[in-house]
Amino acid sequence: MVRYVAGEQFAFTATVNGYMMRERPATNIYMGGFFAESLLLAETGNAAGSIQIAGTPRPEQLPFFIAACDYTLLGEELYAASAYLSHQPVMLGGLKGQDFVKMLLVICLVLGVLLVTFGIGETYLGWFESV
Amino acid sequence: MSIWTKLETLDRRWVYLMVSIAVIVPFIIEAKFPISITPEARKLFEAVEAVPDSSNVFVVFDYYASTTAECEPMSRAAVRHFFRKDCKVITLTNIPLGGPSMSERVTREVALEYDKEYGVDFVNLGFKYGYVAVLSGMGTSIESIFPTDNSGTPLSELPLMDSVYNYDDIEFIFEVADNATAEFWVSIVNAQYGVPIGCGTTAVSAPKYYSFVQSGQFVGLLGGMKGAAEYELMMDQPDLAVRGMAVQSLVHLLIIGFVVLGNLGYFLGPRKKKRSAF
Amino acid sequence: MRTTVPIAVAFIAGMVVAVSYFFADESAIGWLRLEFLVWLIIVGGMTLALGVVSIVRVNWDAVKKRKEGWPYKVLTLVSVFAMGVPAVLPESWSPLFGRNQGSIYEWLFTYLDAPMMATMFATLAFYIASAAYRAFRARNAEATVLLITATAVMLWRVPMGEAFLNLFPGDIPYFLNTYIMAGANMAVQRGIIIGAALGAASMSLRIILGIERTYMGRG
Amino acid sequence: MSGVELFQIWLVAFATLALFSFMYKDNPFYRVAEHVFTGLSAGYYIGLTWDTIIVTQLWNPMMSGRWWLFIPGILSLLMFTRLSPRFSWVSRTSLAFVMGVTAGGALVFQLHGLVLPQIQSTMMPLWGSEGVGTLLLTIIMVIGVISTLIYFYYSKEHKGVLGMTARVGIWFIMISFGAHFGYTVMGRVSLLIGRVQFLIEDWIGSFGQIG
Repeated sequence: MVRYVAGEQFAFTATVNGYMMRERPATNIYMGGFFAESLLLAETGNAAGSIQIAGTPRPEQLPFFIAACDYTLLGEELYAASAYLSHQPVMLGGLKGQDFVKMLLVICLVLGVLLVTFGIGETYLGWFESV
Repeated sequence: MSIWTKLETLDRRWVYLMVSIAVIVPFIIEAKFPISITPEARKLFEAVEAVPDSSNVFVVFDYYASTTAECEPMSRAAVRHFFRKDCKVITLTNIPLGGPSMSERVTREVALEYDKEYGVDFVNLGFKYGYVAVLSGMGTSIESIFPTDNSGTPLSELPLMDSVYNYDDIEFIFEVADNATAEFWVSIVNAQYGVPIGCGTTAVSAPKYYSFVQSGQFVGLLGGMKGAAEYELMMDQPDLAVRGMAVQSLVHLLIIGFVVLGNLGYFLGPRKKKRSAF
Repeated sequence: MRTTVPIAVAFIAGMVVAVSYFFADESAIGWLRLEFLVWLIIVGGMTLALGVVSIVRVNWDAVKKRKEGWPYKVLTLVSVFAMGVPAVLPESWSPLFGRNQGSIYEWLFTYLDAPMMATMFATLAFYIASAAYRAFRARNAEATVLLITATAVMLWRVPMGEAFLNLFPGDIPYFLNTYIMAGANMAVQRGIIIGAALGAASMSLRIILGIERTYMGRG
Repeated sequence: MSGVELFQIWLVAFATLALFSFMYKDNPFYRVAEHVFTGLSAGYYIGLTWDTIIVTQLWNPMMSGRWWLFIPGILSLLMFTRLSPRFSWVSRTSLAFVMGVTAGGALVFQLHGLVLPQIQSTMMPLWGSEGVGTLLLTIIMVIGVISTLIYFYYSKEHKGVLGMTARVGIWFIMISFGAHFGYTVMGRVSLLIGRVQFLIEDWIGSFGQIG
């Protein structure tokens, strides 16, 4: 059952913390965008003794989830997990595309570092010029 | 029940009480420690110092009232520094809730210190929705994005704006932000228009922006209240941030003490199953 | 009609703004881009007003049905209009109206709204302290590395802590700033920035090409 | 200190203490403050939308010659159909326009303004004239960026060379997250100090003014 709790960040947190301490869920799953309330939820869930799995693309909240949760999906792993589980072509395609460009960038990077190290990287470096 | 389990189940309000005491005590017993200047803060100060006097600059108030303690000392020091150099200060904000009010209040207060005149020495453009529209639109024409200033006066009636059409007329942008808007100033304005940008941000965002300092997209960086204190010291005009830093230490040591105590309890208390986090 | 028109609009708007990057501002597409950006300010800006209408509706409904805690909802409604109505009235009638210095709008923001926002965020210091004590365990090798680095940086970022670090041989603060913050941390943040930028670019492309429609909602 | 200033300081102190009281227990003072806070924040948007969008960006320019601004005017009115479940599909065009323009901009600046400069500034020489410190920093940077990118690479299982690089990546990531946590703690504490600074210096400081 999906329940609308509150529109404001800390009103939401206070209410959900109340549920957790009263109903003591076996597992808490935190997926998506979290901000300052990440630690409050994870800490209360930890105190309520639940198994906790978290995943958020926001890097500054990950240390809190890593410390307080049992399993944590880091950054883009959240999208990779949903693509893997749902097998939706759009998501898998997006992931594949980004992976391809990511590997391309790694190769460009290695090539660039080598060229620059041997002092012949000027023109190659110019291709990446943005300003 | 061993001491460790008792500690583990300690009511959290005792922790809150200890934090409150640790914050209040230094206000009564002042403990002064030297504040060191990081290279990133010095780079920003020197970049602003190198801006030619009486040129047009932006000071951007991209922070909510919730992070005033970290961000206001930075925006205040920035406006002071530019007024000292007789620069024409143009302020604006991408923050809907409170942005225009704070940019107006801080700039007018500092303007009194340097008896600067509105419309001639400084102008507040206020807020417009949509950072993509605002940031890239001003590259073509500031007036099409901000037809009037924050008080509703058309730009044509403000002498300062006679010589300002778009980014080509702006020497430097000092961005004070507590959210991702700082990244858009980098990726839109600095990348496409080449205007040098200095950034003051909250401690939560500063670690991420070290990569923009290394790539030269930010000419310098202030991180949190400590960054603001460093800038105030370089301006040799200590203010809110320097006073706040003197109080900071005790709570920090308390929190480090909690981490150590918590881990002692974990290792010496009843052992829980060890699990990998991934 | 319910989907093709919005997809076409998203495609045209997206392509104009993206392609105009390769053209001068004075060109026809440059002019159209600036118009679209100004239109974005107007159309997008209305979402702020949309939020206000839904808050008023939710609270008005709770008061009408005398739901639990309805007197507090009355307070919310009073606050909305106490702030909103004077701001809309013309300033020429009285300095209390409008949005400038000395208006009710400014006064309520400076002496109520702003301090309350700052206080809500300040409570985080309590929570971070209690979490540091309760939840921050060196459960495994990775969490241990995280904890050691966190403690060192915490010490370095505070004058008293930095003075303590300077008691040790070697310049620990310099090492922390140069090789941890501007070294390992910077490299990881850069990797994440690049990954996130690729993700955002691919999402933008899916929106422009109409593949991604979830923002339109159902119905 | 005038009577008005005194009243203002006590009002801010009441709002601050009412919200802090939640740390002990949920109570009527907290709920009053929280509901007023929600209302004021919404009310702020009324003044802002009216002034910075409807009057100065839409109505005045439309009246002084730019008649075609009625198009975004209509699109923004259609946005309100989102509130009725039956007609919410009408607002899709307005949403599509906002998403389209933002996506068009993002497509360019995410690649041109973030990926290119970040990749370019990682291409530094591994050895050369600079001192050992700079070279060590470059090696850390290059290895850190590559291993982080590989850690978030999903098309192949993390085995062999790929697995080893990802393993290096996770250690870098842990150091970075640790540094991030250490840095964040100071930020949160500073916000509390800002409020306590007000309570002690301004509020308690004003006790002498009374009478």
